[in-house]
Amino acid sequence: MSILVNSDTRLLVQGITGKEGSFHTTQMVEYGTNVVGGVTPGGAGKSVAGAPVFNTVHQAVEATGANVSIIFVPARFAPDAIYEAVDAGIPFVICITEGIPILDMVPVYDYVKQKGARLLGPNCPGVITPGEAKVGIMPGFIHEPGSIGLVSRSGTLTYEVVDALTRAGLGQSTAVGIGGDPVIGTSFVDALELFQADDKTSAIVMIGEIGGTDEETAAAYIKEHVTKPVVGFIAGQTAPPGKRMGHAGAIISGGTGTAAEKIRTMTEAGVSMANKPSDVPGLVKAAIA
Amino acid sequence: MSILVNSDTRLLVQGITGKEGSFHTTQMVEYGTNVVGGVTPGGAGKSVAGAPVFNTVHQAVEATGANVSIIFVPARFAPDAIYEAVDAGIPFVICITEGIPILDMVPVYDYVKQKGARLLGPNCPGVITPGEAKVGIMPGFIHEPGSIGLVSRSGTLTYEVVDALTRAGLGQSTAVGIGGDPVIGTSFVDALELFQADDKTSAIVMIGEIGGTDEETAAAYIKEHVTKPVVGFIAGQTAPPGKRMGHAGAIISGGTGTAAEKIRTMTEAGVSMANKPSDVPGLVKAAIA
Amino acid sequence: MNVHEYQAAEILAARGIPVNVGKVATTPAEAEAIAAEFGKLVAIKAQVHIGGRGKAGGIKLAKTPAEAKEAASQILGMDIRGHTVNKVLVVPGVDIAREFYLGVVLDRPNRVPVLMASAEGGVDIETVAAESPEKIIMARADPYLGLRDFQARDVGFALGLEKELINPFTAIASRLFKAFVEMDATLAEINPLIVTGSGEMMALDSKMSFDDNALFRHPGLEDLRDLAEENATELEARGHGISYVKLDGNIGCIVNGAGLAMATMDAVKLHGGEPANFLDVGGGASADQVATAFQLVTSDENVQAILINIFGGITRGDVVAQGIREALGRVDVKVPIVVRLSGTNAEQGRALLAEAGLTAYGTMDEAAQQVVAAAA
Amino acid sequence: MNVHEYQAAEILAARGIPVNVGKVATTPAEAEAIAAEFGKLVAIKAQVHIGGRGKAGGIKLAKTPAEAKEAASQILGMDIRGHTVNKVLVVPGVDIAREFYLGVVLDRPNRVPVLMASAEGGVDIETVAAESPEKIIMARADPYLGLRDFQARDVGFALGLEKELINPFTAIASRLFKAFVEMDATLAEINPLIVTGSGEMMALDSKMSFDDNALFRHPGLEDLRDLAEENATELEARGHGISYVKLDGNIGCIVNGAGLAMATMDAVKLHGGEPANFLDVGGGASADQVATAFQLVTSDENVQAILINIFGGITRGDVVAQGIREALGRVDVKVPIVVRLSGTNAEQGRALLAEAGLTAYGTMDEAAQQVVAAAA
Repeated sequence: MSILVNSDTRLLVQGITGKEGSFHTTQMVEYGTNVVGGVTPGGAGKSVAGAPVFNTVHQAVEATGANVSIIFVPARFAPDAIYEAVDAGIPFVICITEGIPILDMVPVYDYVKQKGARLLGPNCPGVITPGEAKVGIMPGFIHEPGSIGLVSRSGTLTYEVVDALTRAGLGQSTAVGIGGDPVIGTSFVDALELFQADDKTSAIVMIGEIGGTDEETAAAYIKEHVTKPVVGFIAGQTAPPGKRMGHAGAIISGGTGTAAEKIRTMTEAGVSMANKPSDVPGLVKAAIA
Repeated sequence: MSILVNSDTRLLVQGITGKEGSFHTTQMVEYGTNVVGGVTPGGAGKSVAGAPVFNTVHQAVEATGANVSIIFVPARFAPDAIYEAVDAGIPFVICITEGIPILDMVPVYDYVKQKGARLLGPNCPGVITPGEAKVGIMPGFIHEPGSIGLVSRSGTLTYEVVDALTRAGLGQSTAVGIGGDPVIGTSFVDALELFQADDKTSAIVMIGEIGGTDEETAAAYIKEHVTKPVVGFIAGQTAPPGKRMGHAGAIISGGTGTAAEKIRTMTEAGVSMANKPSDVPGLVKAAIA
Repeated sequence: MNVHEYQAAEILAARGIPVNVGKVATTPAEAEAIAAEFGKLVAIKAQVHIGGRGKAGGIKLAKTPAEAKEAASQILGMDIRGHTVNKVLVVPGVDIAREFYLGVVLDRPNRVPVLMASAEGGVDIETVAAESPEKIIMARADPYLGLRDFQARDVGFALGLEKELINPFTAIASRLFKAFVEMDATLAEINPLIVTGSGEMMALDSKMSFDDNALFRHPGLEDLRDLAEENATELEARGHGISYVKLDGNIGCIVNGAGLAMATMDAVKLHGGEPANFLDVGGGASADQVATAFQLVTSDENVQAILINIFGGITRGDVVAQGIREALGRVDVKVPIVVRLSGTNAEQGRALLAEAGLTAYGTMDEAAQQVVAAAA
Repeated sequence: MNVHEYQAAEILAARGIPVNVGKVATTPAEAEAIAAEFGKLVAIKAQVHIGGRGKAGGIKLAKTPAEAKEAASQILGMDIRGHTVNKVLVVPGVDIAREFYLGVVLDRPNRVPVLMASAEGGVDIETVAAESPEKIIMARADPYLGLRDFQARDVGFALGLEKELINPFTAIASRLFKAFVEMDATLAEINPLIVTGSGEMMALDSKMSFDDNALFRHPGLEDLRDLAEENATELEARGHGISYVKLDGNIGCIVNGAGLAMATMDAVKLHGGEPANFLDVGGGASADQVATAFQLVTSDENVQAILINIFGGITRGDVVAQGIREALGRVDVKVPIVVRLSGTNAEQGRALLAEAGLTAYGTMDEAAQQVVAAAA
């Protein structure tokens, strides 16, 4: 099984001829992802890493039967690219782009939901199902197929944890980076729900950070709905209030969003909380033992 | 049965203390309509024709259990009033107000639909189920309970036809005025669908006019879905192109929306078309004979 | 409300759409001077609120200032389907490589604005729509988000535009759409939108109409109204809350309600007469409104008889009759008047009118027959 | 991006919100002159980008110009939680009958902006939220339509406002919301919103913050940036695409990725050290970026040792190591450097660093322990 992407994924790359888009298309193709095409307005006729380029998402979907799209276009054009993907009937859209204005994402979030589609990101590393499909910018080689589901708001911190898991012999079913912005499509709860329902996933690792209350919402969801073991880690215990820690959403404001509060709530929900990333594999092993 | 309103209707009047609102509230109460309350911001504590006034629709709905709302507020505030009614959970909203800018109604139309509610109007006379509830500005006394369903884009022209029906001994199940604007909530098709499903309605009278293609859409619907006899009339055979005939929507533009075309299409769909309003009762009698 | 081509062009130019900028002339001499200023081939275009001016001879090319003067003298004062030409727009000639149609209108069945485009530009889009609808490309706006950039781009690709023209086209389409929405237009049209010989996109002819119900939030628009283009009677009627449209017949109509007013015109025609106007006095039909209606209708010299058709609803028939009597006391009406009064208190009303020497009928058919006879 | 109270007040006033208009002084003499001009009781308010200035003595009342001068001289130059007061706002005293809180923020769980109001005005809204959440009234915006008028009105009634105050309140709330949306704010707050003794509503204190990602479409906003209020190093870092936040410890951190950077700070703390900063060099970790990072981190005099933590992903570890070597060739770093390099080509990278005399560790824990020891 796994979640979100797998060997049936037929991937479209929006912004495929751009610097980021073409580089990561090559990386994804090399990993074995089935990249069926890409879109760059005016780019029809070209190809990138063997994938044909189309002028519009609509044309690309018609020609390739793409069922997942990944977006590498600049922040100013990314909301339009999401609308374009959803309107062309793509059911799952991954937006890697960083720096989209928060209020641009407010209607996008609702629109995607109304149309029954799913959005991952923006400002996220993407999603990988090891051995099947890498749809994102994460280094593929650190992953191993396995049964640990991983969901995280962060990029490199996720790689850190994945690397630790792999070294400890714990492969991953799927690893999902939900992104560090205040308004994101797929939430912790959404990913938890998918992992809970996924036959291949035996335990879940959830990596949060300061800012917002999505970890608290996830904790409540875990308490109610998740029967699989969950191991957690929260970054930013030393972060001061009122300061944005890199990610637009990583800010303690008005006393909410502190790491301490998130750790407390998750612990209460039965999540094994790691003090540092390197503790995660041990806690996972203990949980599935 | 009847459609849209009946003796179970618990009516709320938005803009109840205004000139139009208070006058027609009295008229509706006198007809026997169950007016359970009204709304005028800052008007709480007053009453109109025995109906208590509230500050907000939300408060009014909570206190009265209103299930239909009729709007008499000025054009600039009417879209907001529709949103307020729908957000307060009113499933059926009737907007009498004339002169709302067309593009204001575009999001309103979609919003009402998304929320699963129904809108009648704007710029319409309302709806009456004779002997049960008059929710609008039509003269109640010309109507008689009966089995003829009537749907129309017009006001006085509808009264003309209703009067003729009543004089001919043909009472009405419900008479619906859908309004003369280009963007309206309930369409001919919506009303036809309700009448077709209504046990009490034995025949349907449909009164259209120049402008738009809603009559053509209705004709296609009738051909496919309506088994009850339909008698039709189209006003504006002598109207010149490019000129608005009173109603914002009554304009022949770009060669579409002519009376001749509508009459042709409806005739082809099996509708008995009247040459003049006074012919309607005879055609109805022939149709149900 | 309609505006002239040159006004629509100014609105679109101010929003960043490249237009072929011209100057307005009201005399042949002005046209000559403008042509001299441009120093090249010019087009002289009649500015009237009616289509089909090209076929009517309202557009002429002029190679020299002298030709421009001559062309302007032919066009100025010309009558185009009832509209007198008082202004011409003089524009520099452009090298046209290709022509397109681009417009925004309300898609009434879907209740959203729609962008329409066609590679068949410069011709009557309604003809294209009727004869080869597949040549029209449409992009429906979202009710909240409007026309999104990718939609405009999709239309550009569907038109077969080259890569280089996609961005200019998308910008023009987006701006045209924004102009439509932000100005509460009912029509915003560029026909033709051209590609010049040097590969630039440009609006060669622009047209806009606006929603009368929304004029209150666009105070500047009223200033663009060309009173010479509007029927003075229709304008005056609007000021009194009366809908009036002049027609060509000789039977004046005064009716309460727009739908009934149309049906009344139709009934006049059905009985062999020709309606002189559409007139909806509105709900109340008070003495003031009826008096104003009499003034409006009798200002049309063609009117030979007047039909008043009132269906008393909330307004009582006796009150309306009283209003008619009062109005007749104020306005001197010299043509026969036929009244049809029905609905609430109609009998009392008819009695009141009989006292005043007016025959009032109970049905529209009777009244229509009578008024046709009276006008004959 | 934050602005001062007086700037937020100007923005809101320009949008039709009634504010208590004051003037800014940078010297006690200016404050005295402004007080004399107002000719009545004034309030002298420290203008700093930090809350809690009231408790810190940053707001004083003055009955006379002389008192105003004295108050200003006490406040100007004052340190409020690390922020030096360079400006005061002098506002005329107002007769306060009632105080409210009114604010717009993003409701993150629901992904829409929300209007928040409370009859507990003038106090810390976070305290109200924590202690008596039922006293906060919220109206969530529609994702497309924003805050509709009836919602603002509903909030007004829920606050218990009298009929006469509903329209003024609705106008203020709607305008505050529009300011939030149209200016891409992350916070727009009036606290307190007051009713004066004569029954007028007025914003007595205004606060706004803006989305850095949206500054590109609000070119005027950058001009409002008070460089004196911003950490110069943080500003410089932003110019280089680096996220940097100064902290109080002595261990400088250079990390790729925001989440890993936070985890690194936490690891330093966990091993008994104190991080001197948050720093995310971004994806590439090129020599240029690393050199800039060294400059930024070493500009902090407290820094006793530097921890570089790089997880090589798409970026190869050997390339990063090369970058670090090059950067060290350009920047003279006088404190010990501990490197942790993991991921792609990490071993080659560590070898390259060893050649340059740098010990590189394979795990974050080891590196954190070493850097804490090095800084001790």
